[in-house]
Amino acid sequence: MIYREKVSVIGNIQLTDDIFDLNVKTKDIAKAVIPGQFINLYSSDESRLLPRPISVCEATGDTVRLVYRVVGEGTKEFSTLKSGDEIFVTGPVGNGYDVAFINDNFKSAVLFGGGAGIPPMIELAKRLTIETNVFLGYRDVLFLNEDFPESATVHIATEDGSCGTKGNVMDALAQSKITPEIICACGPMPMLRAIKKYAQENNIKAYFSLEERMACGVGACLGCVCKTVKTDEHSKVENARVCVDGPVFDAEEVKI
Amino acid sequence: MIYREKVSVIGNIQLTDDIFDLNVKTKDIAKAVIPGQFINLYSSDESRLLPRPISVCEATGDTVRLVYRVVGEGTKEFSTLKSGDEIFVTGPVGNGYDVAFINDNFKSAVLFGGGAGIPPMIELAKRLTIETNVFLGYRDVLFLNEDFPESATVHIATEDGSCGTKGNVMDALAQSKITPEIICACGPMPMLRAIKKYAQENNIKAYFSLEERMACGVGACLGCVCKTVKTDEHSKVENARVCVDGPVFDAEEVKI
Amino acid sequence: MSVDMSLRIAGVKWKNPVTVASGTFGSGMEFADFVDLNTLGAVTTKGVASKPWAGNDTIRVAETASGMLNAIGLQNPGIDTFLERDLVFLEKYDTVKIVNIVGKSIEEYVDVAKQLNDTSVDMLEVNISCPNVKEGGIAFGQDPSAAAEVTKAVKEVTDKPVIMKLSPNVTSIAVMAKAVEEAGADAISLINTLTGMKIDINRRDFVLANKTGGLSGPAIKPVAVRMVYEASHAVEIPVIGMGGIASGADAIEFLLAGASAVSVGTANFKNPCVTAEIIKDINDYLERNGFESVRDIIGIV
Amino acid sequence: MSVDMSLRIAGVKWKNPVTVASGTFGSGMEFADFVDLNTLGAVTTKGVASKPWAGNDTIRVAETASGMLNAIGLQNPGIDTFLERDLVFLEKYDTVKIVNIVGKSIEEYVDVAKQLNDTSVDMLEVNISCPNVKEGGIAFGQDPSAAAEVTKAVKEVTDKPVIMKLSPNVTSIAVMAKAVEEAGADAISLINTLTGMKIDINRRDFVLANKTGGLSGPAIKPVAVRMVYEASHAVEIPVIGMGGIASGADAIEFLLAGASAVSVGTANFKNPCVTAEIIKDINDYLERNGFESVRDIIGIV
Ligand SMILES: Cc1cc2nc3c(=O)[nH]c(=O)nc-3n(C[C@H](O)[C@H](O)[C@H](O)COP(=O)(O)OP(=O)(O)OC[C@H]3O[C@@H](n4cnc5c(N)ncnc54)[C@H](O)[C@@H]3O)c2cc1C
Ligand SMILES: Cc1cc2nc3c(=O)[nH]c(=O)nc-3n(C[C@H](O)[C@H](O)[C@H](O)COP(=O)(O)OP(=O)(O)OC[C@H]3O[C@@H](n4cnc5c(N)ncnc54)[C@H](O)[C@@H]3O)c2cc1C
Ligand SMILES: Cc1cc2nc3c(=O)[nH]c(=O)nc-3n(C[C@H](O)[C@H](O)[C@H](O)COP(=O)(O)O)c2cc1C
Ligand SMILES: Cc1cc2nc3c(=O)[nH]c(=O)nc-3n(C[C@H](O)[C@H](O)[C@H](O)COP(=O)(O)O)c2cc1C
Ligand code: FES
Ligand code: FES
Repeated sequence: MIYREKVSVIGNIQLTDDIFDLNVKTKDIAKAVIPGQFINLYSSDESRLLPRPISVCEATGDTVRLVYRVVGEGTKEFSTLKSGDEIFVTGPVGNGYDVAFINDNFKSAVLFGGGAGIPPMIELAKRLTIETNVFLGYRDVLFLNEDFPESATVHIATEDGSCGTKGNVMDALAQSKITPEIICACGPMPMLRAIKKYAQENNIKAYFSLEERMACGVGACLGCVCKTVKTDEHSKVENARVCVDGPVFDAEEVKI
Repeated sequence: MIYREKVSVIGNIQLTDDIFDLNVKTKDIAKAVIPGQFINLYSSDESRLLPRPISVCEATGDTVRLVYRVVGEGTKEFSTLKSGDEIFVTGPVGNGYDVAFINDNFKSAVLFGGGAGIPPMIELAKRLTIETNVFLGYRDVLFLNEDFPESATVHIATEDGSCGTKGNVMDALAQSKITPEIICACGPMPMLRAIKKYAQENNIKAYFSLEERMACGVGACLGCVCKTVKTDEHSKVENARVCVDGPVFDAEEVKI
Repeated sequence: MSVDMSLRIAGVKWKNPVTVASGTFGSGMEFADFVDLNTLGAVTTKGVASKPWAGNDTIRVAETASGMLNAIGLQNPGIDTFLERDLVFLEKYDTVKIVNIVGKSIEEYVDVAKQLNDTSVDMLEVNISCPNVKEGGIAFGQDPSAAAEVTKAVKEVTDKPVIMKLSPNVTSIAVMAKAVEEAGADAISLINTLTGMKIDINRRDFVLANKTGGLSGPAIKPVAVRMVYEASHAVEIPVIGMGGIASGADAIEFLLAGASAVSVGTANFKNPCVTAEIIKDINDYLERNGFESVRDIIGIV
Repeated sequence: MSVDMSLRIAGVKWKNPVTVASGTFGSGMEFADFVDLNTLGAVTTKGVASKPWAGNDTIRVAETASGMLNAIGLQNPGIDTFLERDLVFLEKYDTVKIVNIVGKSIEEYVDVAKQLNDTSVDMLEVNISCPNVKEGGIAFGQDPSAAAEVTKAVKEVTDKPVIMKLSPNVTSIAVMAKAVEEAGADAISLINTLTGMKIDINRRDFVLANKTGGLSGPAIKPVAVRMVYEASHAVEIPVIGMGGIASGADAIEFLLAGASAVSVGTANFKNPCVTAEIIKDINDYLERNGFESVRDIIGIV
């Protein structure tokens, strides 16, 4: 079930130059969230019609936390939201991580988050009951790295080497000497490609979150597809919808 | 000179169900205002391109007071402005009332304001140094009637008779037994037509403010014309621009 | 609700004049969380072909000022899956079922139409106006004789009322409307999208993989209202109007202009509950203005 | 500013590629409070006819979603007043002077063109695409042979470069572009407005006295970019692109699509200072991306 709600802003604070941390009070959405799912945010400017998909960073009680980077007009508008403001959203949307499957079948998990792909890893880490190592990749300034549950060990990589491993998350993984049993990842395409290759080569199960331009955000328009390896059950062609068939996919099943 | 400024809101209070009272701090505009001129307000919603013309109600120091009725999306947006908010405006625009001419050539003036046409009469009344009678026409709820200078005598007409004369401003004029020497009027078309007829029949000089849909609001697009009796100097046809050739016209010169 | 919202389009009774624009509502399933499909006058499905179509590469959609571009390229699971899954789903609802059909050749349109003939489908909408496919689509929709040919071919093989969906990318919409009317169309629907383009100035490349896409949404409403007005004055058959409808007021504008019914498309993306709100607002408008039936306002400007 | 913003259109040197769209900027006078006209690549005037035209009744303008409709009907003071007053005003500025000309018949276009020949005017823009007048205007702009005829007639009587302004209300913009190129046009400009309509649901009447009007503004930008792309690929002569340009990024989109210069229209109404901002933003973009000349980005997508 996807709900449409007018939610009220509890807080919207700036974490870095361009990263904001928005908390909204929902009626039904927060309780229904599975890690990896996202929320569609609608602009209050009438010239902007399409929803902005933002991953759930945390869902606590009736509060949903969304952490987003300002990249264009829509996210710029969201960055001006103040406590008490109201905004339309739909959610939770999509196929999240199968937490029970992971907890039941593995002893440890490795999570990768790159840039604006870091937020969904928090709710996922909170729900994992197995040993969890989280690798976070940043350009330079850190955010959210202190918000992971104590149960998760956080490893950091920065491109400029200002903190943690100099390089990317794969460099940090190598440095940590950890061998993942299962991988969950969200971040930029080059990172996902590197992880997919690594996982294939080492025969490791990997799931990741994809991004694609969306129009409906609820599975109807076929705007947001990604190429699949086999014929997709719903579409009958080699295309799956990122919004509802994803955003979390088995790395083996999609072409990236 | 028409200025374009980003002005800041000093206050925006609700006077009646649908009438709001907006004060903005300007750089150059307030000082340049002639009564009868207007300001163009620009929406901050990107889907709304055209300026909303609002008459200057008062210009004091660097403050411009604008009193407006919420009739559509643009004025609805303005009604949500809060102190400290910023908004783009251009102004002052148009041909206002020739205050010096009126003060120098007449011993008394009669001002008519109907509904959303009442606001500009305040700044005009403030600048007149001759005897001034103001007739204000309302549907029911009064506003601005207590804001006229002490020098002006205010007469009220309400359609429902809840205050003052039951009827319109012409009924109030009749009841007052005042015979105008010169008339300045702003209000709905039926009111202006009645005043024009009365002024013609009684050979009284009359000026009034017209309204027309505008696109540029600065004299360039020819969207806002009204029909004139003679060939207009600028347009070379029987059309004058309400925005810059008006909004104040000699009643004899325009066809309404 | 003392107002009569019902009407007949080409002999088929609709409980109210509101349907959804093909391609923006799936086959209804994806919107069932937001709208009770029973409240809609009709559900119009995404375009269906004789075989599954993969559509275009991504990026397929882009936002524009008060509008959007799409170049889905008519991805669809094909008529077999449509019949087995989507139609079975729609049969649970008490609403008119309109199937939008597409083809790369006249034979393909005919093939789909034939396969729909002995089904519960109420009406066919023939899409000869999709700007996002290389073959078929708009090629038929920009030439009156090609449009007439498709119309005739489909009419020949179906007993269902046929709605021809016209493209706005033409010099004269009246000419197109008359061509399909003469060829036997039972109704027309318009407008499909205006062909547009968006360029990413940082990548210095087209935003859409397909280069061009179809422009829809409130941005195009004035063009759509004008074309509905012109088309409905050119033909006797009913016109289903669409293009940027996002509110009850917008829908009423189309009805006043001459549309017998309206479709809501892109607005579903901004607000998935919007169709229900539109139906209510039309009803309230009629009541407030003393009209007994929605039929009383069609084409009265 | 190490970037070279200058370019030549049909042999005329512009200091930068930005002009204003005819009818949205008067003859420049009304915008002189907001923009230093010397900074513009060119000023394009409101359409001028051989005699004063009164234009249409009001209401003449209406706002739409990210756009507007206008049906001014080409009100203008006629060529005599233009020469005596507006041209004299423009002569004070160091900018290219483009006069937009209109006529109800070919003879009238020719008459205006002749009277402009021995003046300081730099280029003529021939408006065969105004949707708001009964005679002339769009009638010439929707038919390739009529468009060619006007082009030839004007070319015959003038020594000035002739820009033909095309209508987007056609099935194929490439066909129109080729027709005027073959007839001798030195450049083309597009798009003029899309014909649209708005209805006031409370009055149950057309908003505009003229019923239909021309749609302009950001709403139409995707259609305009697509047509500029198609036209510039169909002809060799330069294309002046317009339709919804409201920012430097928008202008760059048109240049990348194939426009050699751009015109800013409706955006002047939302922000009368916008042209100066656009010129600055194009310059900054070129600098930031390492281009030496604005000519280097024309048509490179
Ligand atoms: C499933 C999913 C989850 C996401 N989660 C997050 C998150 O948690 N934090 C975060 O910072 N960002 C996230 N993103 C990216 C985010 O959606 C975009 O940054 C945002 O939509 C940009 O909107 P804008 O108006 O600021 O940018 P503009 O560029 O002005 O947007 C124009 C259009 O493009 C779309 N768009 C632009 N960039 C993207 C993108 N990367 N992905 C999808 N659509 C895009 C917009 O939605 C809009 O329709 C996620 C994207 C997806 C698909
Ligand atoms: C010279 C002048 C002075 C004015 N002074 C005042 C004033 O002091 N107080 C006040 O309450 N109102 C005044 N008005 C009317 C005011 O401009 C409109 O009520 C306002 O523009 C409506 O905008 P909207 O977005 O709320 O309405 P919408 O109907 O949503 O507006 C749609 C479009 O129509 C235009 N429009 C709508 N109504 C009018 C109108 N009556 N006149 C001109 N354009 C209109 C809008 O500007 C906009 O472009 C004045 C109008 C003019 C021409
Ligand atoms: C994402 C998307 C997909 C579409 N797919 C189809 C389609 O399959 N068949 C069709 O006839 N029209 C299709 N259309 C066009 C719409 O049905 C409609 O004609 C157009 O969008 C204008 O209406 P709107 O402005 O309300 O969206 C599609 C439109 C969009 C936005
Ligand atoms: C109010 C108004 C008046 C116009 N008058 C003319 C005109 O006289 N001649 C002409 O060729 N185009 C005229 N146009 C069309 C514009 O020049 C331009 O082609 C169109 O508006 C698209 O550009 P835009 O979206 O930037 O406004 C007019 C447009 C508007 C909005
Ligand atoms: S965004 Fe419409 S199907 Fe995914
Ligand atoms: S509004 Fe443009 S001339 Fe008056």
